[in-house]
Amino acid sequence: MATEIQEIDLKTDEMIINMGPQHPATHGVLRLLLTLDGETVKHTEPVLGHLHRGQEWQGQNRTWFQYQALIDRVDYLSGMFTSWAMARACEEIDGTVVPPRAEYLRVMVSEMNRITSHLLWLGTYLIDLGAMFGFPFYPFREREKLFDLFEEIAGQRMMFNYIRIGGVVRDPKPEWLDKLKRFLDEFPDRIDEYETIVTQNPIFLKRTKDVGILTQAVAKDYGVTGPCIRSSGIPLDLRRTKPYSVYPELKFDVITFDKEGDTWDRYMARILEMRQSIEIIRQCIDKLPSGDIMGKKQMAGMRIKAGEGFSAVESPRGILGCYVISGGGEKALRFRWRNPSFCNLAILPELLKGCPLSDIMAIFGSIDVILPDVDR
Amino acid sequence: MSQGNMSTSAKPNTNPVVPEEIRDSVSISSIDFMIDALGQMLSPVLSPVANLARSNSVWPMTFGTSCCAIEMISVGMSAFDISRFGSEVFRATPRQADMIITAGTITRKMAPALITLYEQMPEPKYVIAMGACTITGGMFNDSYSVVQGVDRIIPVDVFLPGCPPRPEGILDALLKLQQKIRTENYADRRKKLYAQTSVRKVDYDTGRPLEDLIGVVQEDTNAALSSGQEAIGDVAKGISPKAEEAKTVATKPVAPKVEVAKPEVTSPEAKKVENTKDEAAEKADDKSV
Amino acid sequence: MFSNGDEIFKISRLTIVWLAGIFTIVWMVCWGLGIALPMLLTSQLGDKAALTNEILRAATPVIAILVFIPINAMFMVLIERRALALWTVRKGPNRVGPDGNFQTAADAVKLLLKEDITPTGADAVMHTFAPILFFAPSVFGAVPLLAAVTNNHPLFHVLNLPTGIFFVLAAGALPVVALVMAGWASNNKYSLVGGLRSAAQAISYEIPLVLSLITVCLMAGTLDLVKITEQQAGGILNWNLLGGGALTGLNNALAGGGAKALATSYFMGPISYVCAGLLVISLIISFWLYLTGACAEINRIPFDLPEAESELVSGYNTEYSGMKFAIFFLAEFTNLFVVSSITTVMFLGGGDNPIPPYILNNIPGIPQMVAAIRDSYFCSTLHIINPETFFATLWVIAKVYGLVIFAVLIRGTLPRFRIDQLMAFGWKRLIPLSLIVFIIVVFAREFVICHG
Amino acid sequence: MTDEKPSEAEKPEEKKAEAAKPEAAKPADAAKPADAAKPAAPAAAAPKPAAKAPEPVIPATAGKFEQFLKEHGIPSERLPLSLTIETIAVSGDVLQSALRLLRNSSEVQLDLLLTVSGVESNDTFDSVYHLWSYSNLDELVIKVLVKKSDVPEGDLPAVPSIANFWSAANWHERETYDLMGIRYANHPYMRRILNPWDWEGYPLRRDYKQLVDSLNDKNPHSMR
Amino acid sequence: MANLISRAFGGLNEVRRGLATVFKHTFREPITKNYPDEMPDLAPHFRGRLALTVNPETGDHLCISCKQCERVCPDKCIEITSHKSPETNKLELIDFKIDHGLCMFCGLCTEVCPTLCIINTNDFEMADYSRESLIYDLKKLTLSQDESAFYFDRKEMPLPKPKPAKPAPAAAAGAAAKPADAKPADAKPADAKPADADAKTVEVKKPEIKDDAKPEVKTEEAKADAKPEPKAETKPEAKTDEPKADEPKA
Repeated sequence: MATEIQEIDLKTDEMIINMGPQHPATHGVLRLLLTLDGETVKHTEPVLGHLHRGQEWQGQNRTWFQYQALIDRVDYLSGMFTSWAMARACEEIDGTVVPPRAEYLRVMVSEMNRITSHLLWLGTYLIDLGAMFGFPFYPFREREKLFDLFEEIAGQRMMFNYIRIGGVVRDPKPEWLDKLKRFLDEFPDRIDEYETIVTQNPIFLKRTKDVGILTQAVAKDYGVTGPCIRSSGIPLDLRRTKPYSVYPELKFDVITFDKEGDTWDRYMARILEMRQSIEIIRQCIDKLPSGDIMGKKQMAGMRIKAGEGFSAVESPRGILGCYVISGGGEKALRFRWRNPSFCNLAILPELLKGCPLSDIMAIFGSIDVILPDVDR
Repeated sequence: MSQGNMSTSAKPNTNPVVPEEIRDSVSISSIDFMIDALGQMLSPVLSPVANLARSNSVWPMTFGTSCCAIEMISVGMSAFDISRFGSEVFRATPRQADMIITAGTITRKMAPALITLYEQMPEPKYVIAMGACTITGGMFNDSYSVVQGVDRIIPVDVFLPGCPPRPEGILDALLKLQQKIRTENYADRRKKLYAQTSVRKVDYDTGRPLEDLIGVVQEDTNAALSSGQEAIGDVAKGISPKAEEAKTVATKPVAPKVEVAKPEVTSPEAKKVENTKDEAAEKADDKSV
Repeated sequence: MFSNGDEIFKISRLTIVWLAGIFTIVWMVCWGLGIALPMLLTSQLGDKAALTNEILRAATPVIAILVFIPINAMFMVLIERRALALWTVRKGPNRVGPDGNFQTAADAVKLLLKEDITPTGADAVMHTFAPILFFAPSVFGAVPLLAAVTNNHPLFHVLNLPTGIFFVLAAGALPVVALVMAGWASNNKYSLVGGLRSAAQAISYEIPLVLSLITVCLMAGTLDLVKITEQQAGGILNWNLLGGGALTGLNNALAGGGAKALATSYFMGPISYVCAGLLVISLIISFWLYLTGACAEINRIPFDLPEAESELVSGYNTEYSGMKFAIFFLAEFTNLFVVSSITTVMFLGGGDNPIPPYILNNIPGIPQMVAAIRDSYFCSTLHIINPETFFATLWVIAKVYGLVIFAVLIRGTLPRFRIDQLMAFGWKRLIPLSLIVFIIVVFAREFVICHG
Repeated sequence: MTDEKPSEAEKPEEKKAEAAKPEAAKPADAAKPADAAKPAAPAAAAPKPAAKAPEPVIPATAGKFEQFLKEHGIPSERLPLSLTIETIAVSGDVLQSALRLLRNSSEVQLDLLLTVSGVESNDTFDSVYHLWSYSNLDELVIKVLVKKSDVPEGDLPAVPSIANFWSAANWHERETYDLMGIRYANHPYMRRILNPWDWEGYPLRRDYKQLVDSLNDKNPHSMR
Repeated sequence: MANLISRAFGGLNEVRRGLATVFKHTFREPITKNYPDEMPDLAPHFRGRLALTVNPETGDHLCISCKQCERVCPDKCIEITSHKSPETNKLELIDFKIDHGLCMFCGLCTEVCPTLCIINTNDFEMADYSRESLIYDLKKLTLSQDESAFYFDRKEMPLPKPKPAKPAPAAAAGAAAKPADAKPADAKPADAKPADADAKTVEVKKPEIKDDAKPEVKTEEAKADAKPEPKAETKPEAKTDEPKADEPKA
């Protein structure tokens, strides 16, 4: 009487959901074509380019002097880094020597910018995870303070145009440094506060622990950089591994985790990076030498020697590279950005495979992608 | 013109006042006509109340593409606190939003989505063009892929220059929008729904406008401005010259994908993806041969 | 500490103004319909008015609730916005009217005057009925609570069902259907996912929720809301939150019964004391279970998956605009209010004063004040104020809005669950826990004389 | 700038046809700078010295990686372009094996592909690979030069794709295809990534002509 | 089991800590800036609306129509009309248009300006109802003498030396502004009202800024020529030197 028990799968159908380009969790205009089985993601196809503004094209059609003012928009959350990458590339070609004071100022403002970038990430990440009415306001509060400092030194809140080829554009006043110090003194307490609310929160842990595990092999295959790969255990931090500017003179360690990183590690890496940045800025303030801030006079009709150069800086999202080919004229022959977001985003389909729908936000948010940085 | 007449005669039940292009997002019943007529009557009484309420609860949509979006978030945050003006209720879905702040560059690829979002919003809807990119294209005004001003594709109420504007600037724009709302006439605003033709469709796959409508739209808006009074009577009769003009302007709506897409629309879209993929592959093959 | 005194003062002022306004209006309606009008009619018509009076008495609570719910929801939205503003170091809506008092009124008017869209492909009938069906149960559900929260005011006797809590729970289970309807009828995938999520979630969390309430009913020995409230009278130790009456003996002892009262209640000696302790713990767990389940039931953070804004755009109400959306909005907050009221009635002693009478009556001035109110013109002649109901209502308001504020605080802090974690949490944690608590209570109550 | 000037005059339809054929557009383009006097001239003139200018410093010895590749039988040629980073050119045929080797060999471990970029110089289309390492400080730039004269009329320059064994290259190659019009043979998904899918032309090419339609008016001096 | 219970309590405790931390904010003062009621105190180098200064002492227009700003502008949002005056054989400014809808406020024009004429003011309230009203003409751009003084002081720019040979375009500006002014008004009758309203608000705002600055301005002006003020020791006038260096080149 033993009848064969036939396993009949419940008939299910795949559903294609189209997330974006306007979706609250896609941080702008990414479009994800998701193939869902129930709530499980089968396949993801990111559709980019909804913010493709032709930044590289612009670089070839603007003079050096003009394009400098534009490039903060490449990665608007860390404009200092884009400026810095371009400035370094051009200085490399041109052989410009940047005065030490300018280098220290660059490090300082960049680390400040790293803090603002991570703060914004923290706020929006918690929004992605659903805590949208209370916590996200706190990181933004501190961000405003930094923005006030930026505004004083660079003239605008986000589009700084501060780091120029050959140096920086404005020397801060002593009061500015005092304000910065005051901020640095109170900021660690604020981070503690964030951590009280978030880090060990059981729901947050559930949402992030063992979610979106990025293995080293995959990360290397896709060329992932930045906090994402450091939290996966590869100590790639340009500031240490390939030190540029005055980073060799500053004391700090690369933040890495031993194991393969999940979403929570990526969160933790950024929190630790903020704390690290505080220390770096403190050291910079202490060591800030006096002197000139501009190595080479900036002029409207400046020219860069013919040649090509590639320079990279460690932006909050990873290695931000700038590949410049100059023909010796007023304009570049080719500008090419190596954007960390673009490269990091490529792992998204890999990470999303088999995840529930809700994890898309947790994972996508944790990669920290800025869409103009992807689309340029 | 003739096209419009034809379709009205063919489908007598369909309300002729609604332009073809927005029919999929709007359904109008005879009640609406009654309300319309009522609105005309009550407008002097209703307008102040409605405007006061509307101006004080302008719910923006979370639409942000780039840098300006960050400032748009900032303005909702503690330091600037748009909630003081009742606008902190950022709605993710266009159906519940009153205002769209086009925060950030609108590219040719993004334009169809923006248009769809705009059309999905219920009346009364307002647009703040925020930042240089959306007003004129700004620093990308010579770029190949940027729409040089959202006013080319959707009607804009307030222009807010800056790159990005300070959050206070957004508050300033909001206050100016509130001022504008307060001077509106309730009946006129209702009527404008039907005169709303200045949306220009953009093809998602090629990034080009479906029809080059510069001249036509100009005439149309001029007509709308000048023939305000006659239109009221026409609306009551159920025939609107503007609607017919609109027909000539209107093109078959493509359904560019945004997240609020309906299921049936999505799957064809996905198919389209496949198709275009094949096409692209073919094209590439052709070229290689 | 009070560097923010200004804002706190403003928000308290706003709260007091609104609450006074709401309850004055509602009570005026009740009094006018239920007391003044019948009095007038009787004096004019005599016996002929009997039928009219009956109808009026029956209609009064319903009309009162219908008046109450929209205003109250407006207030709750406002207080939520203001409270969140307070906790996020900003100011919140403060432009419309003094202190921004009429912000939500403006929102409501705007939503009413907004275009109402039925998307193409949507099932228009379902699409229209879903918000109504969502809203209606919160009205039904609130009705039996009226008698309980007003300390059994004669005006609301008519609503006093013997199976009150079951009716409330049954009404509370209904909105799920509406959400699935809304999700399905919208012709939008996000809506659909939202609707289905809400169904799954509501069904899962209904069980611990009901089990925790059954625990309370078991302790009380009745399903009648009024009786449950009355049992808990007499101070915080009598509340169901603390042992569902297991501490009544202690209360009696403190009230003057001494060791004798203790011996009566805890007749088994040490075993009784242990059981009383167990009961206290169990009921506290039940209370927590109820709050959790209720949070999930009404889709509040951290269980707001059906309308998870960062995932599903707006979930089941993605395609709703204008007035239909307003009804959803209204019903959400009404549900929160209803749930808070149930918690108050079932666990927090309804309108009971947390300070026991034997302490309260010894405070100079209080008895005199009560007496003065009782003898006043309003009370004795016009029947505007009923002293029992008056203070009970004040306490109910404090407790209910306290819970509402707590829900807002939770909303301001916690992220949201993932759907599978939510289900796992419900089925693997909450349901076993509620069953354990239930079984403990079943046995432990045999060794303690509760409410007695 | 050079591209804009003529594009104003032309109808979009004509331009469309031209954009597909880089070769055809070339003579027309070359003729233009003569009449488009002011801003166009320096821009057009600039490229020429760039390519011609002989770099002063050419290291006499072959670079580390050139040597390494030679040992493994892969021919490469040192380019005198960058002073700091070793730049070599390999032919398209050996690109895949060269990259595989550089990536996997335990000696060099150039396992971080930073970017794949397309460059159009005067007579070549270059596909440029920036290689770094996760574990050491080595840097290498590999270029694949495709002569414009070798590209058939109406066709795109082709370079073998490495996306099949190196996922990092996937999107970069798509992007290069999209913007520069270099087709990567055997790429798993060779479609436009940034621009709309049916976009006409390759924006970063010198002969690219922009769309002129109602979404823009290509007059830099118009204040509308 | 014990593990489970301890984890549950640990979790609840963490939630409690989170709630308490959020609740603690009840007693913190809101950081909200009262924007429409009080204007924000912006940094002197904030890059707001572009404007043209006049000589704070003499009231002469500072623009010499060198068109450097027009050339450097990445957005091409500046349009200068000038002609060679037949008498003095010098360039004379006819009209100066800036499209603020196009401008990206990068401040490059202010950096290259040899006479410190074009500056970024601290004004950011430029929102308007029509696209055309964002194109500011000479009249709308030119600051008053007081405002110029305020910004010269605020940005620590050296006061211009009174040049006797200056073509004094103020009068010409007034005349030239008229046709330019009329044009947008004609083109957009519908928007005339809002535009006016905007203009009004701008004018209303201005005095506010001036009020608190007035006293400083006077003191600064008194010792205007002794420019290396106590403040300026760390700031070696890098910004101001720069355009000067550019001037001969142009």
